[in-house]
Amino acid sequence: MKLILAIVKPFKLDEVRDALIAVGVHGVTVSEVKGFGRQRGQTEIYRGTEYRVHFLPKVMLHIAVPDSLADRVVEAIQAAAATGRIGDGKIFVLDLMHAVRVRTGEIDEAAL
Amino acid sequence: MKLILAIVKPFKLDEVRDALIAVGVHGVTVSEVKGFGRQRGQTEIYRGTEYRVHFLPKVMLHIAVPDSLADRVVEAIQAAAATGRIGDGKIFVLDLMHAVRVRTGEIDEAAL
Amino acid sequence: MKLILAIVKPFKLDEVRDALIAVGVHGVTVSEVKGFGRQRGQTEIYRGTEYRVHFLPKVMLHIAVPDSLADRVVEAIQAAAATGRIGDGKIFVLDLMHAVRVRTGEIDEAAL
Amino acid sequence: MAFTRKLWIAAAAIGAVGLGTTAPAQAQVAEETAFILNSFSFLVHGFLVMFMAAGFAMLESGLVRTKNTAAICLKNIALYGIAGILFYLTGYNLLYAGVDGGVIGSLGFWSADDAAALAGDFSGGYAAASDWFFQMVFVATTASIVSGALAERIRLWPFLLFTALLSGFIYPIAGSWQWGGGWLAELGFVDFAGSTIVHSVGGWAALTGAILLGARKGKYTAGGHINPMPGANLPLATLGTFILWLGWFGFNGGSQLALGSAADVIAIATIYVNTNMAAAGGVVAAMALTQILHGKVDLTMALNGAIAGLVSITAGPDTPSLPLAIAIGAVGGALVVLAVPMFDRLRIDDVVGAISVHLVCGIWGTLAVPLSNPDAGFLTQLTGVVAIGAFVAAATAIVWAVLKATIGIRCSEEAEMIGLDQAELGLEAYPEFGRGSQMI
Amino acid sequence: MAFTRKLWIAAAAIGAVGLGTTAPAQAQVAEETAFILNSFSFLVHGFLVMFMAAGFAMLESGLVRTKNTAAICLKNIALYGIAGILFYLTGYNLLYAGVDGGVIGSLGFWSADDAAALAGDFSGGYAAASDWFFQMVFVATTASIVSGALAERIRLWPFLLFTALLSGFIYPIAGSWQWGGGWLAELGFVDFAGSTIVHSVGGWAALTGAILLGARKGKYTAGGHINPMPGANLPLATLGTFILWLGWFGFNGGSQLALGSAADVIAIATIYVNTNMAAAGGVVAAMALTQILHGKVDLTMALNGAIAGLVSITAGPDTPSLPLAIAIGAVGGALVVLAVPMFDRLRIDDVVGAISVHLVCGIWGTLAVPLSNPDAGFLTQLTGVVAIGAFVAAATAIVWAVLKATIGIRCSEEAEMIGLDQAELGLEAYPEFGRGSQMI
Amino acid sequence: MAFTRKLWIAAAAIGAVGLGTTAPAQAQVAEETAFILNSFSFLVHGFLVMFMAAGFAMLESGLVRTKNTAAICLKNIALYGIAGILFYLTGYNLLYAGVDGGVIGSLGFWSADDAAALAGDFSGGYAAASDWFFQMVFVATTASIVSGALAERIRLWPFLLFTALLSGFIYPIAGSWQWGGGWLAELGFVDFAGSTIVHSVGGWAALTGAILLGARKGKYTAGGHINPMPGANLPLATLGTFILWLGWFGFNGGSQLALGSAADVIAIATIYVNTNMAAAGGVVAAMALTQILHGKVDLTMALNGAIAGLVSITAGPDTPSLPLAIAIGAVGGALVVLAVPMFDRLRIDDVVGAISVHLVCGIWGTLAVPLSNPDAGFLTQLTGVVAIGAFVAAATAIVWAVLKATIGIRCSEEAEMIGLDQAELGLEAYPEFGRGSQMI
Ligand SMILES: Nc1ncnc2c1ncn2[C@@H]1O[C@H](COP(=O)(O)OP(=O)(O)O)[C@@H](O)[C@H]1O
Ligand SMILES: Nc1ncnc2c1ncn2[C@@H]1O[C@H](COP(=O)(O)OP(=O)(O)O)[C@@H](O)[C@H]1O
Ligand SMILES: Nc1ncnc2c1ncn2[C@@H]1O[C@H](COP(=O)(O)OP(=O)(O)O)[C@@H](O)[C@H]1O
Repeated sequence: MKLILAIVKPFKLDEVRDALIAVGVHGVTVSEVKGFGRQRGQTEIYRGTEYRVHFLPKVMLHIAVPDSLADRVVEAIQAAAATGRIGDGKIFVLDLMHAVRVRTGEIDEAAL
Repeated sequence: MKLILAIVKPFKLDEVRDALIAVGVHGVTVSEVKGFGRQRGQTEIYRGTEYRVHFLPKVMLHIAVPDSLADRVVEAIQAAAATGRIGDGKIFVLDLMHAVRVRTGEIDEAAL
Repeated sequence: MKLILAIVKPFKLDEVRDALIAVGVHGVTVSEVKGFGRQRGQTEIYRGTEYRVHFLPKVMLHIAVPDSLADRVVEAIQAAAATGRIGDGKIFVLDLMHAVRVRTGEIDEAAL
Repeated sequence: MAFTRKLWIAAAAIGAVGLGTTAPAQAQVAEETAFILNSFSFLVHGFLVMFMAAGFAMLESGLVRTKNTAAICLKNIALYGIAGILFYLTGYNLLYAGVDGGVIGSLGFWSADDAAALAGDFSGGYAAASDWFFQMVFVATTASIVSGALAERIRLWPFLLFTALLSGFIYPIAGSWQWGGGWLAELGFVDFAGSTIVHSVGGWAALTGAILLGARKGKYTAGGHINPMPGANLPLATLGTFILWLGWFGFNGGSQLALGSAADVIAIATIYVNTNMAAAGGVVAAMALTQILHGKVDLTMALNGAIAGLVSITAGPDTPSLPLAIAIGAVGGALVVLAVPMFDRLRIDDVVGAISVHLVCGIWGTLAVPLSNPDAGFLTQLTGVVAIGAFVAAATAIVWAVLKATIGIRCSEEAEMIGLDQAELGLEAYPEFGRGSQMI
Repeated sequence: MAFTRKLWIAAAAIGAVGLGTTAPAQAQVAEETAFILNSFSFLVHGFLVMFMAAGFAMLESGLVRTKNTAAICLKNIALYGIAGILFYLTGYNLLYAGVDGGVIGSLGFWSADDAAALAGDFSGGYAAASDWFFQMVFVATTASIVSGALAERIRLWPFLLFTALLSGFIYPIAGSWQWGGGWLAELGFVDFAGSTIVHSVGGWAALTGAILLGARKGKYTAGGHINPMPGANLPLATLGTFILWLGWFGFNGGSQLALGSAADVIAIATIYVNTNMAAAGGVVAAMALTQILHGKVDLTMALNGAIAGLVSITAGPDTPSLPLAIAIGAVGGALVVLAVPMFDRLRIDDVVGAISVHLVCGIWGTLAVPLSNPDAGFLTQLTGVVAIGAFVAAATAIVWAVLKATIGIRCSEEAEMIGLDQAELGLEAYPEFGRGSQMI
Repeated sequence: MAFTRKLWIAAAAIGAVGLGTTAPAQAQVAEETAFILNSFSFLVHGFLVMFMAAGFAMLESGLVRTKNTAAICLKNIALYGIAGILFYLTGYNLLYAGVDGGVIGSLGFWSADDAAALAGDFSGGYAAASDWFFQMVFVATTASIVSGALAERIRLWPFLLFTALLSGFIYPIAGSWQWGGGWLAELGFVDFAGSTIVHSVGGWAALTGAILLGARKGKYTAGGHINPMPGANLPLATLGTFILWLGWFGFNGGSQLALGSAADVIAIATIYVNTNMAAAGGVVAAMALTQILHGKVDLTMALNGAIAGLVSITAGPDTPSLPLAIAIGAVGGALVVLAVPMFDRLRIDDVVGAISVHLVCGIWGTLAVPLSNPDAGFLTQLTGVVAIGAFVAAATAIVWAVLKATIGIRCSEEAEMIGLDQAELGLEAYPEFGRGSQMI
């Protein structure tokens, strides 16, 4: 199994979720994160003083998938999340050793 | 060492923490996340319009443990977090290559 | 490649970011988390009743780096984040199998 | 003689004193005392209405999303300032100076003339500036109605320009037809405190604006789906509603325009009670209806219901019995619960429900006056509603269209996505909450 | 002759004028002017008290958790509306009509009768509706007290049903014993603006409700452990307290019930000062005591302390010297700091401290009246406290018990866990903050 | 004869009546009626000013960061209570008792004396307690100004001690020079409602405090870099500004100190209008200037601009024409936009802009009086500004320095890092938002 971490722009989340469902993913865990990268934050002005916001809002998805699905999932995310503009995000793939469904105790692929 | 990611229902957090302490875990890192899975979000009504909330509040725990503890930790979480109702969450186990304690620079099992 | 997870004190974030840039890291993803460990939370009083706050605010960084950079990154974080006081945090290193840049589809080291 | 909102004051004040000379029991209030009390009523009720600006600001900041919250706060405080300036420059005189049964007053700055009173002749009835203050806070209310409906996508400066034109020209002209002693006054149209003249005028301006501006991106998706965009801070919306409720005692009570006789204070007291009970009726009706229709009680609808009750009673808060006041408010509350989703189905995107509350209930309230006021006729009321509606809809549509064609009224798609706070103000309303930049 | 809250007004108004005929220096205020001023005092002070509804709403929304915030907002605006309607239907007449030294007034809708005044006889003293308005906002205050204590677990509709019975029957009957000229008035019981009649009545209703409803799940764990559930928005709670403080000038000042003579305005001014200083004493005492007991100063206790001072002075704001007013308030502030954890140890779960503030300090304030008022006796005061306490505790316990046994008063465990906002209202107070659904 | 703020009231009241004996048309208000109206004006305008305490509390809680929000709420409610107590103990008499052209009044508790009025002699003009109430709420305003500037790092108790000294001694002495009939009054210095006496006094205290306390850690970094620390809740700051705007009608309007004649109410009405329009000018000017300078409109500057307009008009709200009032306010609004970054460049850390708003515009407003008031001379105005400035700057600097050297005024670095809420209050303002402890 693989654990896929995808960092994408927040307003792309719904499209990514739909794409994941389309390729057969049944579950996703999402967190609000801030990203720092090539994309530069905007300059703001507060009470006459300029300052730069370095970290930009992103969402990070954790998606556990069977090995067989991993490539398709990565492609689906990339296709759905890309705008072609800087800051679109990253996808990271980790090896996942075990998975357990808390409710039933089912393990590994049956747990996903 | 293993890095265990557990996604559980928020109100189960205290029980899970107690269970982890009981099996000898010394530290945990927790984040607020939203989950999407078999459990369906509730329907809400705002100003006469129905809509569905897809993502449900969960908490995600990161727990680094020595290999020897990993199985017991997974079991402990599963036992503490299960309600038997859909949406109880998942436990994922990753291989952890290195660990460092920032304060002292201690490494690996000594760092946990 | 490696995926480095670093949990540090929130007010150290700017120093850690600067240290990462200094060693050649181009991107970081940060999330707000709460930590439980040897550091004990403070006791608070609300309306005449004492209680203890168990989980303390931390930030967690996800940093994907080429293998060649991993050690230097870990050292840089440790140096920048350490105060010598309990609760400084942890650094975890995971093996990263694949990376994709969403915008371009570039993969692995080119994606970082 | 035209019964204008201004002359009528003087008439009332003189009347009380005049009658006094023949009916000793009623001659007890010295003319100067009546002058003081009339003026003080304008001031006290005026500051209550002024505070409604805060009520609108809170209601609207509670009902927009966080990324547009600072922008709506700014619009609300700016419009209050600008409306006052324009009402000084042109509004007051267009509304009150020399309308004489016609359709418009005269151009010119307002200026106070208290010479007579200072020389001991109190027949003017009140201090000039107290009257101006009270009239001015009404124009600000009209302008406040628009901001909520068009929130989250209209650009700051075009909106403020519109506000200036509304306050300085459109509202005063519409108002002059009745309150200024214009043709509607001659016809016998009754609109005690402005269900039509204030609330519907604001509502029409909001409606034409909402249509010309278009809905927020993503609000209505293909296939007729409506996408709710929940308000970010409902306790603030609740606070805003309570402030509006408070301010309405000034709005309706002060519109008696005099406090110099027992008859006046009896009228004002009656107005307070009816105003309060119409709001009570509105909130209860809205709650009951949402419970029946949806099985849950939507707080934002209950809040809208309270304001709906207040708008509904505003055309005639002086004549209904208490149970009729409750009923008039309750119908208003129910109307809002039905109108809000209706406008959504028409794809007219009104962020805070201002059109449902102020336009729909403004019309209802105006038409309900004959239920208790024998001086009002249904057809005359309808004439007023239609005439003012037609004029304001046309005038505001033209202004919006011209603004749209020239400087533009809508923010860019990107500004809408990141929010007006960042795009136009360069800051955040809540930098440490939610996705705020100051957390990490 | 019974000195009732109503008759007394008339007496005062007539008195001032009556005396005037023999003492020319005091006869200067024309009867009609006095009539206007008396009525206007009711209206101005009444709108201040009305605004206390917003104060309670903000205080309570600040002290509950986010998941129950919209629900408490809804309860507060709904109860204000419902209390007014019931006070019209039954409350006013039960409280004031024909009590005559007895224990209850008569059934029937309230109706205004200003015929005499309109015919030039001003001996009634004030406009009927101004009096009703002022009395009505008091009943809403009583109802507001209950909502905070029972927050986060009581169901909406049963709570509102209780509110209706409290406003329409229980409060008016209790109040009739003194303010209506009932047996306690004959006995000489003194409760100027309602430490007992308003605040303790609300407090008893909250106490019986809290006991019958039970504590929030998880509040008290096995082994006597108390689990704090911190309020979600303390600036709103602070705002609410300031609004209550403001409103209290109306509450106590307006309870002079007249403004038609120099003596009246002197009394009102004294009341303003004492009211203010009691609150000042309460906030300072609460701060000092928490600093001493806990080494830190709890903001929520300081806020409760201010309100405690206000409740404490309410039974007799007219007679104490300024330092005594500070002292009475300070004792109130200290009492609250001790009472809040005491109720927690008794496992009586009062979310906002309403029982400590309104019941405990209401009793204290009533018993403190003889310190400065020679007309009040300690035993009579105690009789009033006990009699009204016994009646209201019994009546409300019965109502709660019947509601519990029939339609039920407590939400389901699941509703409590997800919060009443989602369970009963189907929305969130802060969808973009914290765990709000609109962030992801 | 010195024209003091107190004597002048009496003079006005007597005047109106006195003139009446010779000019019948002006003799219509009975002395007792005038007495009631004068007192009632103090009470109504006083409660508006009292509510400004809530305005400051909201403005400041909106402009600090979340970790110091509960602390600023606590400071605001505590200072309001303490200022009142000190004004009773020493302040009032130092300000008003026996100043007689000198530099200080006398020591002693305030006490009310209404014997004459109760005996039928109304020449005192107003109820003693109504005057005290109105004067007391002013001292609280002065103290409120300081809390905002020094937020986020000053310790609670030393701050409250300073507040006590400011309210009980420094402010009353400075005020006695003009309002108490001291040497500045004899000189002809004009400060109608306190641009200098209230606002600049607060501003000077804030300035010396900010200097002696030092900037917040991290605010100014090496290399001249300024690090913004954005306010956490801008809708609350907006609400606070609206409340201040409302309260200012009481602040300036009530400072007419009488309502007993047509001339008084005409003056008050004029003051209301000018006060409103100066604020309007301030908000518009601040918006325009930030748009020009920065290409964006900073909401916090617009809010400061409104208050700047209000402070600017306060020294002379009675004499300007309406356009001049707008202009005076607009200059104030512009000054603030320039002063805020200037103080930052001087590394004087003022969290909410209080020094820019209250000190800078207080000076400007005082110097602008001669533009419309022929009784005021520019040099005399300057003398007053400098004399009061020098005294208050010196006195407060000494107090701050002594406090700093003894008990200390600044919290520890760790307390500053975790925030004063946790360090001094042991709780959080928003436990479920942002990093709040109650989320996980
Ligand atoms: N090396 C990295 N490790 C972890 N996250 C990264 C890394 N580089 C970028 N990111 C994340 O990806 C986001 C987008 O990266 P950025 O460099 O701005 O644009 P792009 O991916 O289009 O080149 C960043 O905001 C950050 O959240
Ligand atoms: N494939 C997955 N990858 C990551 N997280 C998942 C995955 N499937 C489920 N989850 C997480 O687990 C939670 C519970 O899953 P769900 O399918 O609703 O119920 P259950 O685990 O009881 O079958 C989800 O809300 C989500 O946070
Ligand atoms: N085994 C662990 N797994 C995951 N996170 C941990 C673990 N132990 C500690 N942490 C994280 O590191 C933080 C610091 O740990 P703590 O034991 O308090 O101090 P120190 O690292 O200085 O010994 C914790 O707050 C928690 O976020």
